[in-house]
Amino acid sequence: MRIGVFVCHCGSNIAGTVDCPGVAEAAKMLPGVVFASDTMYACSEPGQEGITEAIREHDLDGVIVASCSPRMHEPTFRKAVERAGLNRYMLEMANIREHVSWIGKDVELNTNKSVELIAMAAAKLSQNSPLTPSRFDVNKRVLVIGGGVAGIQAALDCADGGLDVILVERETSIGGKMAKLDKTFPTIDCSSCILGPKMVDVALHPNITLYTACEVDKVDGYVGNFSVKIRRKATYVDWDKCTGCGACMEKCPSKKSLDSFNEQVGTTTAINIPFPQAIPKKAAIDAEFCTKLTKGKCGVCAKICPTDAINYEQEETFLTEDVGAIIAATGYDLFDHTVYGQYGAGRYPDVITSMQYERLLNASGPTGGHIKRPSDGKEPKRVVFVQCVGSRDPSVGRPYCSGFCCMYTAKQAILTRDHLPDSQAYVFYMDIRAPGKLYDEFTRRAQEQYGVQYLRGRVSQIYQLGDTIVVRGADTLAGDQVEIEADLVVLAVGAEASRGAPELAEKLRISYDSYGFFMEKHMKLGPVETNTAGVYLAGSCQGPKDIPASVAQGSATAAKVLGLFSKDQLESDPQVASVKQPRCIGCMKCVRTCPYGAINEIEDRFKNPKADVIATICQGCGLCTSTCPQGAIQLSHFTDNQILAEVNALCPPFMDESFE
Amino acid sequence: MSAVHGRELRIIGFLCNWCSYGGADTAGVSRFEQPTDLRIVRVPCSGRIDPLFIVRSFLNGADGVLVSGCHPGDCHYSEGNFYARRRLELLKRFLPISGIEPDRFKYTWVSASEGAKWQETVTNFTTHIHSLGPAPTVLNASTPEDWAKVAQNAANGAGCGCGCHKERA
Amino acid sequence: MSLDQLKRLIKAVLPDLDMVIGWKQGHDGLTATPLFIRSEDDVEKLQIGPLAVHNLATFLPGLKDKKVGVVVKGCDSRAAVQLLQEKLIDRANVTIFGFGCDGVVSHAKLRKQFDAMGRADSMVRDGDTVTIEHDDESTALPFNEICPDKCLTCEFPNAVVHDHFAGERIERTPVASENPALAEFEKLPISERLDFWQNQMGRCIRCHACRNACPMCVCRDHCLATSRDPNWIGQETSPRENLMFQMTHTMHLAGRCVECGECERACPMDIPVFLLRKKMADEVKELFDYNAGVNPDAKPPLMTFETDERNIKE
Amino acid sequence: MARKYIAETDITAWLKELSGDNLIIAPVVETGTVVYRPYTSGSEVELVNRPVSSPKEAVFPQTELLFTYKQDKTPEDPGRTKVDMKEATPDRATVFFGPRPCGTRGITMFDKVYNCGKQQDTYYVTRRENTAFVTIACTRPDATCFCHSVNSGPADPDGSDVLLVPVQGGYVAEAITDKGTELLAYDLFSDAGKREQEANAVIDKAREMLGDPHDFTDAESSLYKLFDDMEFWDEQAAKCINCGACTYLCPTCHCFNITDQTAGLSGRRIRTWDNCMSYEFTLEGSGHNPRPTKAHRLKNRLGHKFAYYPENNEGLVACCGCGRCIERCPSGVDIRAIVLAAKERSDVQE
Repeated sequence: MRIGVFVCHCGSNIAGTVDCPGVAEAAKMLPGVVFASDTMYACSEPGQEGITEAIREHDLDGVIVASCSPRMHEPTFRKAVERAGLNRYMLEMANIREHVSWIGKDVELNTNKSVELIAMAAAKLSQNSPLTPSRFDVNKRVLVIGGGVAGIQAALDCADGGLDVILVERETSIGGKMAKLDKTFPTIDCSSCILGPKMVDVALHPNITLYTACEVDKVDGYVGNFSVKIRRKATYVDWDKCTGCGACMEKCPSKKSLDSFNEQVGTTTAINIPFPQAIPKKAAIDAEFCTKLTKGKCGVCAKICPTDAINYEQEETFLTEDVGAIIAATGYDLFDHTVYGQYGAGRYPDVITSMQYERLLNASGPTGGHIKRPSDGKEPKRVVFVQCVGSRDPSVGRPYCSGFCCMYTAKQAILTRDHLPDSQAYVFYMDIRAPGKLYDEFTRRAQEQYGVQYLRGRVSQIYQLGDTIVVRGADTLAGDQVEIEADLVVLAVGAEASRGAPELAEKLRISYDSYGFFMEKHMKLGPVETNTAGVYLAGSCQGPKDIPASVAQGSATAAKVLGLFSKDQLESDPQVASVKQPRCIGCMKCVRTCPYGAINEIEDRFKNPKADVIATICQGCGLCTSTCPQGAIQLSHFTDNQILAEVNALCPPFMDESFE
Repeated sequence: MSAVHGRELRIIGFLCNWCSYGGADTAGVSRFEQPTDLRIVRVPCSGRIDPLFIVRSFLNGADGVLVSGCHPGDCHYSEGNFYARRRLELLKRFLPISGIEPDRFKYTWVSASEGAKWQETVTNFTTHIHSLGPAPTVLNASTPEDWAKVAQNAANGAGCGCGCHKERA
Repeated sequence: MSLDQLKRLIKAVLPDLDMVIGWKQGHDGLTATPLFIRSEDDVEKLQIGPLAVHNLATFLPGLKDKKVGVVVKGCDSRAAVQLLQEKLIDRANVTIFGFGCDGVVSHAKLRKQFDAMGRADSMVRDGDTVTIEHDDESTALPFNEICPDKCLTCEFPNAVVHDHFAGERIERTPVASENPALAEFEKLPISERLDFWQNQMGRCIRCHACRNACPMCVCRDHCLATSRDPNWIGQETSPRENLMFQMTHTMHLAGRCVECGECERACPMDIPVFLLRKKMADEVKELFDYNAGVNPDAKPPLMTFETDERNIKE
Repeated sequence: MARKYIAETDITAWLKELSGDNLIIAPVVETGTVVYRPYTSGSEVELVNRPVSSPKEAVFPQTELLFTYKQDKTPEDPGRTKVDMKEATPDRATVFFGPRPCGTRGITMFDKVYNCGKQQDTYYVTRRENTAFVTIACTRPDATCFCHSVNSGPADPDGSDVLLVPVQGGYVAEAITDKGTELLAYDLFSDAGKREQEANAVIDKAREMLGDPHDFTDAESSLYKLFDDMEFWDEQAAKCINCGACTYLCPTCHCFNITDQTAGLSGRRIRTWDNCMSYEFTLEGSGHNPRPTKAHRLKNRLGHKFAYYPENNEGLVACCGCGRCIERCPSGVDIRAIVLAAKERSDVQE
């Protein structure tokens, strides 16, 4: 092998504590090395020129660049050697900056270490072989999971970009949490007025196929070629016939059904359309409460329905959609405050969640937008808001800040004073977190313009006293205990991962954190990508977010997908595992450990079981290689022999002094 | 490749690319000074590390081996380090029987952001290896003299403590 | 008497099988050898007892596509279970004949206790003593001193899996709580252990009998030890490379070793290689609370993980 | 030539004398097992129990260093591909002490392969010339012994330079070769006198213990007849686990493998024992293997010893009857039984 070594000074970054010319000189004596030189900036234009020239002049078939971390410039130098006609995998790097010059000042030791790192690289390089990526076609359809504002935005942007979009929502209508909100901060404009039109656009968009009351059941395949099995739940209403007239709702006798859209503030009918602006506007039966389905009698809705859409026999069905990319926008759920015994554990009717309060404030809510407290329907005079319920509290496993509670609490306090001018609003808070555009101004308006009373401290106890609720807490600024007799207490419950998030993550083969929020590829530089190619994240499924952030991410994922689909074919990274069939004994241990299901059991022509890697699914982790007892499955570019070569370069298997 | 005589010992590191190798980079970028002994082998994932790489290193004369990967749960490949953790822990418990001091082997979890932790890890480990000194070499006998050495050891009865193989009286 | 019943059981199913693997008299009074029963007459040669040392499950993976019956001791049966668990043999093709085993002999130990090896005419066991007839005289030895350590700690005298069971199940409590050889060995300071292995490995001739006798060594013709790509182990026989092989074998047995001790029994150079396997098995037990070859449906500990490992503290 | 006598108590002294200008390899007990090791003063030689390993390692070590090499390059001309080589010459005068006649006789089979007219293997020949064998006659054959079935016996001098016969209190020593005569040229030796009869009696007793020999005549033709009878070989090989214990313990097995090992700029070429029972032995580059199963390989081992080798060497069977392969086989494969079975089978076929 003819190896060329290029030792980078990186200005004084390396040369400051490493004798670069000395390293180059010593490198010449390494096995396989036929050329070595040192250069001021290997990554600079002249630096790269030097490399490409040397490759041609000395007809090198392998290159070692001793410079910064490969995590920094490997792509750069791979392109460089490729320009000179070498395969990009015939490049190795020796990290003599981050791992040498920057962590020690002893020139002798650093220089020696640099030479050894180059020796390792040379040893590995001598085992390298050219690798070429394979290409495969992309199915330019995208699946969006979750019909909240983030999913809606992603779906619309993709669709406007000309892509076929499949939007899956597990509820009967899209809209998500935002559809439940009354107003939005910091502008106090009507939530449904700004979301509504987008929901309609989704319904009308020719490129969008909308599946509500559906869930993702199984995901197979890989970037560019996913195959998604979708489960359509039984709604007992034939939606092709249902016109959404609502006649069934008027006549349905079981009116005590759970009204989850209204957060159980009041009840609804067993057959219902969750809210007037629902998209699609279709009725569905809640099997738990329908007397026909539970007891077999009634059937009023079937009689009343003008289009015979009711079908009590309906069962769940499955359908499959093939897509090339997936956007997860499954949002969040609300923290269950009943774990707080000191807050009444949900026993007191007039201690409600912030989302329930939204429904009370909402003109299309159960109270028609009049604030009436649940217990006796009286208008509350004193409303106490308690923040950080299930946020920033390690004791309930929620050490993180939900981010938006400060803002919506301020909003709700303002709205309270709007609706009931003679009322008083109190807010117990830890810190006010308002780092958005016009956010801090907004919270200040609540205090200064609307006279909302902010008390800095945690609430220690809430209990019923006659028909009032006593809120006891600390005012750490005043430095004393306060007790407020309230008519209504609103708990600013924090956000937590959407129910079923971990299960979905496993279907998508993406990772999730200890709270169940999906993990992005890189906290800073890959916030909407995941470690699984072709799967993207939008909105609160990745962590609590407010509306603008969720919308922005919706658009960001759309941009990512459009970028991905801008090519007709994708290149698969050739650093994947492959099976040496003659060595494989078919024990399938690799199949069992592969995190990606990238290995299949096949039969060779003698009908012997053999493992077989699907290159496009393999992510190149090498778990299989270290699992295979006979070394039959090898991860390209990190084979046993390549790693052993590095080990042997550092610890030679034998010393032969006979020539010394 | 001989370490600079007397001043360094032979310490090999196997680091996963996504977390620990990045952590080592971060330590460098932050100019966190460390002992120079360590030589890092970069692998995609701690799950790629066959415990036998570590055994091979020791038998080839390494004085210490340091393995580091993503924190369990943060694996770039979602599961690799969970398998690695089991393999490495088992190896650590097993090494003593082979006569390799378990302290010469350490595995740990360092994320790409934990430059300081990396510095601390490397410093402590290297210092500890130096306190243990060079590892005993395993004979790679090829000459009669080597075999004479083996015979001598055996004759001196170094070793056989194991009851069922005590020599016939 | 279980041998007769065993013969009857085998005769009964033999017509449906390609062969049944058992033991028969070996080349002298102290050895038995595997017997491949293909006919009624072969059945008569069948023999069990303290000389039936071989773990016949070792042959099963090689006969995957045949209908095979196999006679197993308790420890052997664990190998069958492990092979089933790893789907290396097909349950439908294997018929397992179990019997209660009261321990076997260790030829390595015999060689050290008994001078007339190779000249013995017969051996009879009577409770705790074995009596060997040789050179027109007879020598009596205490069984516990000439049986392998695995028998002293045996918790599975009866086959853990079987289609047919001959004779009474044997109820016995282990003579020793921990493997005496291992316990003895671990008294050595670590510094001396390497010397120990260098000496032992100095004797190794790399014949790979330990590997080929091992029922869990299913790579057979494709073992790492003799491959060059990947090239893990040097060709030269030296204490170092020989030890590298032993370490490789042991690592590959982690969570799979059924502690049958065939590796050590097979070793022509009497190297106590089982020490390594046993230690590994013990660590696996302690770490993952797992016994290989007991439950065919269990998940081998290195083929799975827990996000929070109970016994691993970091 | 007249036989001599040496007292048991003088053996150590003799070894001391010999170790003056020789490397001495002698049997020692290593953690309970008898093996050959370089003799160093103070090590206790074991002359009663036969070593497990065979004496072939004297002339055919399991690992033989052939030569070392080093790439000779300079910073001025890093591309230069000049290589310096240094051949290893195993020319150390050696006395190989204490094998049994069967083992020593096994060595003579090597001569016909590595030291015959057309074929001279330097390393083997050098070692052979520099090695003297002091053999001890066999006094207590085991059930696995069958030297008498392969035209040999407990006191066969073939291959030995000195033959010792254990008698009361010492050994009757006979120089078989001139080399042997020199080895006895020490005044530790006296005339054997009437101990000769005692020695003869010892040998006769041993021969008697061996009982009747097996009849291996026509084994050669039988094995050729059965060459394609895989059913027979599958049956015979059924219990074989295909390890290499038999071949590596065998005093006559002489196959090897060659490996280059490189470390940095220097490297070495070594020759190591190979074994025909292993799959790789005949594995071809294409992946094709003419001996795919253990049956094929067992057939080859038997065939080589009792048919192919004899065919090339005036009927000399390449088996010395030491029985190591039987005694130490993990599965109790018995080469004698297979040869006899082969004869029986081929007779039936006629």
